[in-house]
Amino acid sequence: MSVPEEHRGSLWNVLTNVGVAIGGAIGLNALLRTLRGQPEATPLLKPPLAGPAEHTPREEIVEAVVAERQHSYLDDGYTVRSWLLSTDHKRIAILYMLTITLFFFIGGIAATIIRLQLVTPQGGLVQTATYNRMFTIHGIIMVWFFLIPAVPAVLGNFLLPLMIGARDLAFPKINLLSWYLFVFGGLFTTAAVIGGGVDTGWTMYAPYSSLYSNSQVLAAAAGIFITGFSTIATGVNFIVTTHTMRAPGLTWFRLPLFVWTIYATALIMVLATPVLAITLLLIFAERVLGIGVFNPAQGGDPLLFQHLFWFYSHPAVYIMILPGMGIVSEIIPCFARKKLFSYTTVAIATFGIAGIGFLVWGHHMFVAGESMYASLLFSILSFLVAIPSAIKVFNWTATLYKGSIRFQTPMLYALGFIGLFTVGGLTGLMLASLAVDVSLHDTYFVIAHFHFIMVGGMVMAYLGGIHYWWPKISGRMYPELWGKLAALTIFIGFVLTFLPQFVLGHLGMPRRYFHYPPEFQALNILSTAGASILGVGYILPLFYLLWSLRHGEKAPANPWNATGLEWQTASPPPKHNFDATPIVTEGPYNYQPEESERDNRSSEESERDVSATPGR
Amino acid sequence: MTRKLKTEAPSRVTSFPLTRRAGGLGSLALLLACTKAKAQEQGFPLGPPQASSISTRVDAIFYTELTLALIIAFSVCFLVVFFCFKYRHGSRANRSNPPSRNAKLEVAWIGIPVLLALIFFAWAARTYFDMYNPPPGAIDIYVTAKQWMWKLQHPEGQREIDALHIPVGRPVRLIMTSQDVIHSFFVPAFRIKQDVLPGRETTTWFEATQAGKYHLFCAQYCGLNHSRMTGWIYAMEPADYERWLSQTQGEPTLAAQGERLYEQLGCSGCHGASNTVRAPTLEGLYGKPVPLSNGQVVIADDRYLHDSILLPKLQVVAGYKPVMPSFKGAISDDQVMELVAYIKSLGNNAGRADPRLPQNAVGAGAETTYQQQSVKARIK
Amino acid sequence: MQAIDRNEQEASRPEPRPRTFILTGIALLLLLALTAGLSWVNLGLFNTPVALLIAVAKALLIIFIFMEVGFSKKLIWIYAAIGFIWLGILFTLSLSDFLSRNYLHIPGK
Amino acid sequence: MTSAPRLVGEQFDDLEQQQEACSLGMWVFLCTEILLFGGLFLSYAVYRHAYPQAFHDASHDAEYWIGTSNTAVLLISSLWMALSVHCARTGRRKLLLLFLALTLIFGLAFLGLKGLEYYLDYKKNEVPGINLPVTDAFSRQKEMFWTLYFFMTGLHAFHLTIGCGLVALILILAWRTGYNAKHYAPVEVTGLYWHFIDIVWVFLYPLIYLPGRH
Ligand code: HEA
Ligand code: HEA
Ligand code: HEC
Ligand code: CUA
Ligand SMILES: [Cu+2]
Repeated sequence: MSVPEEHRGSLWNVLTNVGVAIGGAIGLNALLRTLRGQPEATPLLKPPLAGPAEHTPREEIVEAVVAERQHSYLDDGYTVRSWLLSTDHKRIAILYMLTITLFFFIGGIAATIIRLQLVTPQGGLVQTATYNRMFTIHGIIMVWFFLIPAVPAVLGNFLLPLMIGARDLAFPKINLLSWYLFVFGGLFTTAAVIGGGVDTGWTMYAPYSSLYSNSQVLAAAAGIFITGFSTIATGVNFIVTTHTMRAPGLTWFRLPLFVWTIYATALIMVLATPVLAITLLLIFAERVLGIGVFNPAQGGDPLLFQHLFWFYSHPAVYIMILPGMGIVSEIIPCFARKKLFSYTTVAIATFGIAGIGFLVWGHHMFVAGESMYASLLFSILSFLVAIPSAIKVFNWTATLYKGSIRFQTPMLYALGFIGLFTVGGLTGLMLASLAVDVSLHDTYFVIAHFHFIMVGGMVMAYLGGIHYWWPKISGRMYPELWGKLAALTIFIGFVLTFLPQFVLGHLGMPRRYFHYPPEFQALNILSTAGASILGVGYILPLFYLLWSLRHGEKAPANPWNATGLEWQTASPPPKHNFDATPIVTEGPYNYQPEESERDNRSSEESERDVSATPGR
Repeated sequence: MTRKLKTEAPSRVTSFPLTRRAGGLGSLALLLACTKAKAQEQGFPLGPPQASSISTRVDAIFYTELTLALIIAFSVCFLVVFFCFKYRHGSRANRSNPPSRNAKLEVAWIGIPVLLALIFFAWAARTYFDMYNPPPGAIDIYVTAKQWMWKLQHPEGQREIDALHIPVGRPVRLIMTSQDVIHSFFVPAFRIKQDVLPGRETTTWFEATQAGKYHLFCAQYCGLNHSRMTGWIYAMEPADYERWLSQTQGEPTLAAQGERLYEQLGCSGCHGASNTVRAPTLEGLYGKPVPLSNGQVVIADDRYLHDSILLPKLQVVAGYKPVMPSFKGAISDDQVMELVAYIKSLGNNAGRADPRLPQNAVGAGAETTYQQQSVKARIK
Repeated sequence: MQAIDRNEQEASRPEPRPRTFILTGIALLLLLALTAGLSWVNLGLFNTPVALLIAVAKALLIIFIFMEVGFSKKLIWIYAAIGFIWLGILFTLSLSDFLSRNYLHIPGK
Repeated sequence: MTSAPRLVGEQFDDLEQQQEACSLGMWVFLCTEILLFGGLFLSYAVYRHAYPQAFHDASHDAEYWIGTSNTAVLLISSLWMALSVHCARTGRRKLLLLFLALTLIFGLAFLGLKGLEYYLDYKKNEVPGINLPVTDAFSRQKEMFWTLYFFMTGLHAFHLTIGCGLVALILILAWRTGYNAKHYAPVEVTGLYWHFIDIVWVFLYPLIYLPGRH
């Protein structure tokens, strides 16, 4: 087996190589290495610009001096070793991408079992114990091993240095270490599943988790604990990189919003995750040493566990949405060819969400025995956290106004995000309303609320981002038609799955229920039907993206004609990203809708023979 | 930076539809209610029955919020789709001076949500308070949760498992505790829910308004058979309820059982009238302020009595030695409840609180608020 | 790749002298003696607040002089403060629950 | 940049940028550490508030004199550490080695005393789960104090052990290569970590040893 010349500099290599390694064919590996010839030249970028004085608006964002021939980062060694020991942020991003995709499908299989089980009120597919293990592992994997690392560790890792014009993150070795920690934590969690599973729910409330559960709580907690340190390492890295490694001229208010959101996310990671770590350590000690910090029989207070857990986990839900907002803020201006409406407010709102997000955790405890005063406080703060989100939604919408909008796949995902996030967020506000939450807490209404935000919002944003930057990552274009088809399938499947759950929740169906009263069956069947469509929708990209690695069109450096430093280097980028340090002279999103129309029109004009007056 | 980020000349953007459509809110809510009723008729209900006094108030908030959420979501979606259509690439729409700021608009779309948020916060908070603050004269039902069953006991002594019979039109207060992990008492038709904690008492209350049979769920995940920890609430017309009470083999009342225990466990040995150990009398204790040795003054409520029996060292009455033994582990949660019921039955006889209060802290006795008293007690 | 916020302050950042460190060390030990001594005196409710106040003073000395935050640029100030501010959030809001548990006479609220 | 190009990571332009990144990185990491300990301090606050008397009584049994001497030891070690950083920056290799060694010795002394203290605690039947007698509710509450005591001081000692390891490492590196005004980030970063551990102790001390004195 050999790699044809034309596919050398592609992701295809990664996959074949891993396959080869697993087969243990060291000889083939050597063969691959001997095949490494001079990689093909990637097309030249714009020639270096003469001097600052002569910049024209569209081109003055960057001065990039590009060498004649470039080695893409994918060509920097083809061995398994060259991937597993690479400190290149781009390669680490790919490693993350492969692992989280794996975890997503494991979590998805658990979701499939959940949904199949719930087709009938009395079940029958699996045992009660299995069902409890399924939703627990579904929650744990989807949250800690998929969604939290999804955008930051994959796209953030790949793009942050590119977007700020740096050669790498500040601490590349720590970056690699954090991937290993992630995998290590993942192994523990997988071991927990294989060793019999965990049945505590992802929230692991004490004293059930600390005293009563007879499942692999220790292994799962260890897995989450270790992964927590991976998250912290990533967070520290991002913060330091953003502060110290920006290209000359790239002031804070010239940063793309994706960088803002990644920075805010990193802050949350650094400030919230340690509290989860210590909480898990205490749970650990309760199980192993029999101490009783959360155990009422030993004078402990189980609500302390909940406070500590949600102090982490509520901010963590913003880890799971902010980067998605960053992606949407990149995609919408690009495909609407218009400057983002009120960039500064959106940037500040990002920090508003990250900051206020730390003040609302008690809204998960309205009926848990929290004091009335605390509930009042947390409720009003939860209402206030909606304001910065509202600002963002309205600003994205306003960005479309007077744009010149095209509907490639990334844009479809971004538009889907706006709608679904709004619904998810507004139902979050209903949950933040004290009296209403009393009846809705721990029902399917909550399930629907967070799936709308996490799946409808963040997973959509992640997929949008993957499509948007796919050309940059892989050097290939994805097939547009398939992309659109998958986006549509996912949207329809999603709504069908989770909209009925709002009704179920309002009717009173509690969550984590293996059995349920028969009157809830119709809606559950609807939801399962939706989930099967959703499952197909998620499998599609897996196939056509893989396909595109081999057969996709070669991507130019800037296929979307987008602004931003990452588009100023080759696709895929060379190992050190830029051959010369870019110099930034302008803010982001300098798109001109009219210009975009003019480009278009001038080509059509000859055929259509329409007067050149811009429309009404 | 050679150019300003801002584009001047703010142009008019379509006005935010929320304000214009406020009038539509009512009609939409009505539509929603009709759909719901219709669906209910067809055996496909979209909402749970409204069977308690609070349920209509909760639903009022819920449906108003839902309506508003729909309006907002539809407006956003409408605008997105509308802009997408109008400004699609290649359309002939006017794109001159695309705005990238508009101060007035931004203030509006920050200000209006803030206002709405505050209104709904206040409304829901008010209702929440009433959901937990029981009116006087409620029937006290003692609830013990354990994996995976509900044990309920009436003040008249009837015990039930996974079922509760209550009269319509009378407030019922639930005094709950758990023997193992956290559970949650959830009756969708009444819109009430409260976690049931081990080692602590929590309460909630409701007043059924419609006779019928309603689901009782355990809403907090509590292990293997969490989804089987369900039961039924039977709301009955008062006459039926009386009949049920008399037909059901009433065990001795909680208080009576408590009295027996009180003797058996030797409580009366210390707390009785003629005793060697100096211990406070418990007559009329319930509901009265109690000054503690650490300077605080607390009200002797259910929780206080509960704690005084299980953890006497926690709150020692001022002027007494902490000699009372802890009964934690020695007696079951049920028995604690019986003791508490007995102590409560000792009545609010007058003449009890005052002699025991340190003179300078007494002041107005029960009339003084908690805060005032604790301040006074501290000044001492 | 000259980072931007680096250049502003470089020119004349004062550096602490060894003497400063030694004096700080002595001050720390004196504070320790103070707090250790005060603990034998019954100050009623104030023993712990006073002890914590002294601890804060010690911590500030360590942060500003030993860790040289006093001689660093603003960014370091921010990051030196942010952890403590967040700790404050954790404490304030959690304790808003634990300390107000019995304010209303509704058990469980 | 030319002074020691080998020391600059590929991703950085120059030592200065690297130095700045390292020290900022450590500060950000310390934020994490603050909140890691924060969870325990919160637990302490909650239970101290719930069981004031038990905590007072239990604290009375804590080894006040060891605690106090250990505080002094750690504060002084911090002084040595601060001086180490200063010497590294000014390139005084001999003094640097001396102060680092002193830091290490004081750190180890702290750990030694801590070990002794644990031993005494054990002798006095104060280890929850092993020999602390729990008979009634009040002793349960005292147990909570001891649980938190061991957890907090244990986590602190764990950090200090890592700190000692780092100082030993720096000591070896300083021996081999030496540091100078351009290149002293490792010493500085280790110093920050060391001082942080000191700060944690500064707060543990009054909470553990002082409440029961009067
Ligand atoms: C990415 C994840 C994510 C995000 C972003 C959010 C965002 C929000 N969440 Fe959600 N939430 C979860 C994930 C998330 N949540 C999860 C996983 C749970 C369950 C955990 C468990 O128990 O297992 C949960 C549970 C949960 C609860 C507890 C429910 C219960 O168990 O009883 C509450 C209660 O207040 C809540 C509220 C909110 C609010 C107010 C927001 C806000 O941030 C939303 C803000 C957004 C908007 C409001 C939309 C945009 C605004 C407009 C279009 C303008 C109009 C606005 C106004 C009129 C004000 N969430
Ligand atoms: C990031 C987070 C995330 C994501 C992406 C998802 C995705 C999905 N979730 Fe999940 N969910 C959570 C986070 C998430 N969930 C959390 C935190 C909980 C709470 C857990 C708890 O209570 O502790 C939860 C709980 C939860 C429940 C409630 C369980 C209960 O309370 O009893 C349900 C029920 O419908 C559900 C469904 C789904 C579905 C249908 C998807 C779909 O979007 C998934 C679609 C994907 C696929 C379907 C995979 C595609 C692949 C295949 C189909 C291949 C299959 C192959 C074979 C079978 C060989 N989820
Ligand atoms: C050894 C003697 C003794 C026994 C036996 C005893 N108590 Fe007590 N009890 C006391 C003393 C002394 C106090 C006051 C000090 C305190 O609050 O701990 C007290 C306080 C109380 C209080 C709080 C009274 C107040 O005025 O606030 C309650 C309630 C109580 N006991 C109930 C009981 C019950 C119920 C039992 C039996 C199960 C019992 N006690 C057994 C000695 C005893
Ligand atoms: Cu009991 Cu769930
Ligand atoms: Cu939340």
